[in-house]
Amino acid sequence: MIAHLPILQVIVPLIAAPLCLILRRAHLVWLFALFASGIAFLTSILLLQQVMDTGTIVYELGGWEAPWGIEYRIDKLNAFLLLIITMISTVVLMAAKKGIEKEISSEKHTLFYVLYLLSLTGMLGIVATGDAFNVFVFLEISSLSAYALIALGNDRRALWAAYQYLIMGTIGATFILIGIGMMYQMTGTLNMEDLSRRLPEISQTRTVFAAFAFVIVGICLKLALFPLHLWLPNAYSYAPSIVTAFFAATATKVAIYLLIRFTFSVFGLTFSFTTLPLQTLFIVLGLLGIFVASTTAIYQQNVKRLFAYSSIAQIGYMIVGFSISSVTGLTATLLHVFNHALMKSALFLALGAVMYRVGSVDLKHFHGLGRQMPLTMAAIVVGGLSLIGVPLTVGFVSKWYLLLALIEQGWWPVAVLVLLGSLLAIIYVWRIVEAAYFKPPLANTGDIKEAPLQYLIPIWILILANIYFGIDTRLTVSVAQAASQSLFGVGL
Amino acid sequence: MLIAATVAILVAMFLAMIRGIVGPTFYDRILAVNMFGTKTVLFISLIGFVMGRPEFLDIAIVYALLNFISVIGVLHFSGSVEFRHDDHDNSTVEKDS
Amino acid sequence: MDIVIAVVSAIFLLLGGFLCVTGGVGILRFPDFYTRIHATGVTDTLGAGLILIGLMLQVPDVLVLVKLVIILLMTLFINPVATHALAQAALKSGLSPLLQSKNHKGG
Amino acid sequence: MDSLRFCNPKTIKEDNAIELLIDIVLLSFLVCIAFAIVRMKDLFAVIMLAGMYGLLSASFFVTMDAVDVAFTEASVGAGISTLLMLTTISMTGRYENTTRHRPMLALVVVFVTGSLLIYGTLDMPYFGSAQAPIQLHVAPHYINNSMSEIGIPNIVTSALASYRGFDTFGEVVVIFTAGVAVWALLMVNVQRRKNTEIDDANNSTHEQHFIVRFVAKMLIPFILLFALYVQFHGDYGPGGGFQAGVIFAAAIILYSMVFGLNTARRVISQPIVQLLTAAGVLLYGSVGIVSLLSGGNFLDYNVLSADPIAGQHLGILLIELGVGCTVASVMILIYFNFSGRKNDRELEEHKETT
Amino acid sequence: MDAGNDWAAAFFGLYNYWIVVVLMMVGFYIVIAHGNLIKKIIGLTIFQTSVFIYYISMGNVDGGTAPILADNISQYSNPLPHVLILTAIVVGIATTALGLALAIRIKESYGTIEEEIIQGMDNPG
Repeated sequence: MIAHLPILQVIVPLIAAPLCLILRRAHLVWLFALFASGIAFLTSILLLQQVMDTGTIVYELGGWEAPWGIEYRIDKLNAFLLLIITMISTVVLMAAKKGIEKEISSEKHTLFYVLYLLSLTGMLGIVATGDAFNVFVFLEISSLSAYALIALGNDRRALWAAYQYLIMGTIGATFILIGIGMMYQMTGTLNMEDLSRRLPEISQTRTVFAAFAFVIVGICLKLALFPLHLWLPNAYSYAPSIVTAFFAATATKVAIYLLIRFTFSVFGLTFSFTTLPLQTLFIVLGLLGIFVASTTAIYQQNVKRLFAYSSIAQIGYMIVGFSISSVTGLTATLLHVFNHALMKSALFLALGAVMYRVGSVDLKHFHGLGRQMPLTMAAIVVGGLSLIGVPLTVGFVSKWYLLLALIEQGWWPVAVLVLLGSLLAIIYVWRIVEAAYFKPPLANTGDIKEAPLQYLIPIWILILANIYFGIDTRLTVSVAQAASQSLFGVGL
Repeated sequence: MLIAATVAILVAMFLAMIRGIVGPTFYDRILAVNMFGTKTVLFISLIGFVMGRPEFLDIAIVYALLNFISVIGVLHFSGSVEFRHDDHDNSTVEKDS
Repeated sequence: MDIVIAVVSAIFLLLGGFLCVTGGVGILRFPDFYTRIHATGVTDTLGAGLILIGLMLQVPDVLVLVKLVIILLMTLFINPVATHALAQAALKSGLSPLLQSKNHKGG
Repeated sequence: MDSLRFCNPKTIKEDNAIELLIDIVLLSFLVCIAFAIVRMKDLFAVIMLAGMYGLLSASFFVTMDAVDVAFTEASVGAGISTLLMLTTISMTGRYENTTRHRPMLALVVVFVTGSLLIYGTLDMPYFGSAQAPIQLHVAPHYINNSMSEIGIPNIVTSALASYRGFDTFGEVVVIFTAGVAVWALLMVNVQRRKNTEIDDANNSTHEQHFIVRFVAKMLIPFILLFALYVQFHGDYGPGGGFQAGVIFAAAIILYSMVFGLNTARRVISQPIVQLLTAAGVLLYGSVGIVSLLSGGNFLDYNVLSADPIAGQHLGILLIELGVGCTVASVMILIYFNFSGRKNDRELEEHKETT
Repeated sequence: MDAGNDWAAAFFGLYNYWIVVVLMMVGFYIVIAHGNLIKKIIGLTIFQTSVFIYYISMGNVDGGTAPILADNISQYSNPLPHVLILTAIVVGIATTALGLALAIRIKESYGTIEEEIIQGMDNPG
């Protein structure tokens, strides 16, 4: 079975989804989904171990050799991503039973788990595959389930957010499809590795330029890179809390992965960064994203929305690290992908707990919560500190590497701007702290109890991971470094 | 001769298409689509012979079936509430109820 | 013999093509819905029939012939029914035929 | 640059010329319809034109030798999606507002994207060129070896079901996702559904269409039979699980339109349809798992039987069944939910007025 | 060869793609410029269908026939784009169905399917 790990990674949640539909009873389905996600998590640990030991694993689906069939190609980069996705998914699922109790009507609970597993499958499929068209297919699986999951929110604005996301997402996916078509037309192959070998010969043709542009714009739409981020705040603020926690931590990360995969592996470093002004463009967009989104976050009254804007800002950091195009820069991006997944899932789960007890996540309802829900609020504070990048949290580690990479290149102004961006994070996190600890509770709220254990356990698992990986950085840094070295080394 | 017939079908398709675009009534459009569908069936049958591989007539059968289903579908839904808001449609329509 | 079949087939095809164009002209030029449906209803069925018969004379094997017969049968069945249903629905909805004088409007 | 063209200037031969002509004509029809769609405010007309657009693009696919694609596009573009859109506008209203959403900005975006695309086309291999890279790499393997490796004449089916079988698995999961998603969105309360007043009212409009009912009744068994033919003939001609599934669903939809939704639900109960959506995916997946357990890779049909060719045949047969099952049941499920929602709303309005 | 011939070759060699670009852009324009949710989805279908046309065009070979093996035929069109587009069509209908379902729900809860009005209702003032 060990040889089949790459495919098991994807088909375990995939097969579990229709089985859930047959099981029907919501709490059974919950246990089953948790089980499937847990198995996927274990698989990803084993895979990462295997990849670190023996190098890239190739798995030929259907037994057909690569350019003719589809292959799964697991290297350090995607093994790392697989680990992040399955880990977050499993932890978030622990809280799901309580989480959807009040936010989704009961007859839809089973369907929620089915869609959740499908979404997980889609993301895993995108990350694991080595075939460009297969990316599109699994992208659509994850997107379609995402639209539906967002629309499950109680607020009618959730429907509108889902619709907007559907339009933007489909445009993005179609752009990617056009780009893949052009690449295929010029090379005759869809296999990523084969593409990376055949593209350099024709890299000066106008068609390949256009293909690159369409793939990148398509991915950036999915990534919510500033200024293509307009769908994200609504989608994150009106989706059910569990869904937000899952997507905020994973969906954009998958898009970052695709960006890295296409620029570094498929089109190649020289094409992506030397022949095109991509670097400058991305640095500017990344920095603009950090500043505009952070500033907007400061003025938000809805805390979910606040953190949604903060997510866009954090994507800016990842893009800055990515566009440095050095080993340290990419390491910083990968670390931030991991770390941001940890903190955002913790924060959104904590908001879910607030939603569960208070029924709203408006800033004014946070007044006095510091005393009423001490554990949840403490989690939000630690998560917020991590978001700012205070030492001893994971946020510090990735910012540190990002600064290192910038200084390595001698880009002092950018480094200063990145630090300034973090100051903005202090402001918006402070607003929550102020509301929770320094304002008296609202008069008519009654007594609000601490969040239930089913929420607290996953939240605190994630928060402790936040602190643990902030202190002991050996594991994450070594994997991220190895992954980025391999991307700069021999290509795919 | 196959080619002549094909061209004739294309001309007929074009005329039906214009009727579909200009309307003016609801029923004119359904009629145009129906005719367009029939012409497509013939076109597919003919093109198979023109290109020398006539064994793919299954497609034409499907077209004929779907054509029927969509006309029935249109008529089915034309009875519903929202469809009745025909006020600014055109002059030849008069409403009984 | 072959030449006879070819000629007959050509005649059928041309006639069918002609009818189709006529129907097309009809649907475009006739003044109101009922005259248009008349034009297409009649010429469509007949034109399709002729073209399909013309094709049947050229078939390479039996399976193709069977399929052509199926298509022909379906055209003969479905087309009139669809046209009939359409006309009936139009009449019921209050779409009145265009008559000579405007005073004589009616169903 | 010329070396990149992979192409000798096209010599326009006579039989080429007619195909070229048909090609140009069909494409210009498409452009006409597309522009007409932009201008129109009546959504009903737009949907009719979109149906024509589907038919036309399907005809275009036939002239481009893509018979399988034409089959699918016809049943989807002109069939199912037209029906779904009609159901939708029967609930949401027929006319579009006249206001445009920032038209200048949109025009600029469209213009920039279009220029980029045109720029990209300039170095493309010429249309129809046999020396283009896609004709030289990967695809020749399918054309030359599929008969000996898989043993069925339809290369598209070979590639779809075996070489790229995992894509098709993904496709089935996409359609399954759509089914579940639509179901989750449009689910109707069970108690209210029991009420049949409105359905009877709906039926009465069709009582008079005696001829339609009669012909439909005769046609439905034939359509079902034809769907089975398409399902199992996919190895030799255009067709396969997806097309068969859509045709099957079309028959059921026809039934429910002519005889009323509740009658159709009595014949095919919704829980069974829901079960079948899952069953198709599971069937497909279990073929993969069985091949995994018998020592091959996932979806490696060679190991399903002692003789690899027989294994391929068996595998393709089973997965096509899975595809057909899921597609048919998802389409029916989606239609039931759309149409059930409509009945539900009409019932509510009915209650309000009385 | 002379320049005129060259241009003719380029025109006949690329006009398919140019028309596809026009179709794509018409669809794209409908999606971003129109406010009606159903119309947007129709635009999306046109956009996607034109991408399908693009893929199928590139697989065509002069003198080729449908990729279904038969005796005494040697030149076949490329089957791979057909396979890809079969999958893409399915994805397209799935997206359309979901989009329409969302539009129905939006109509039920907002009472309209016009973008401007919905946005006005969400952000009053």
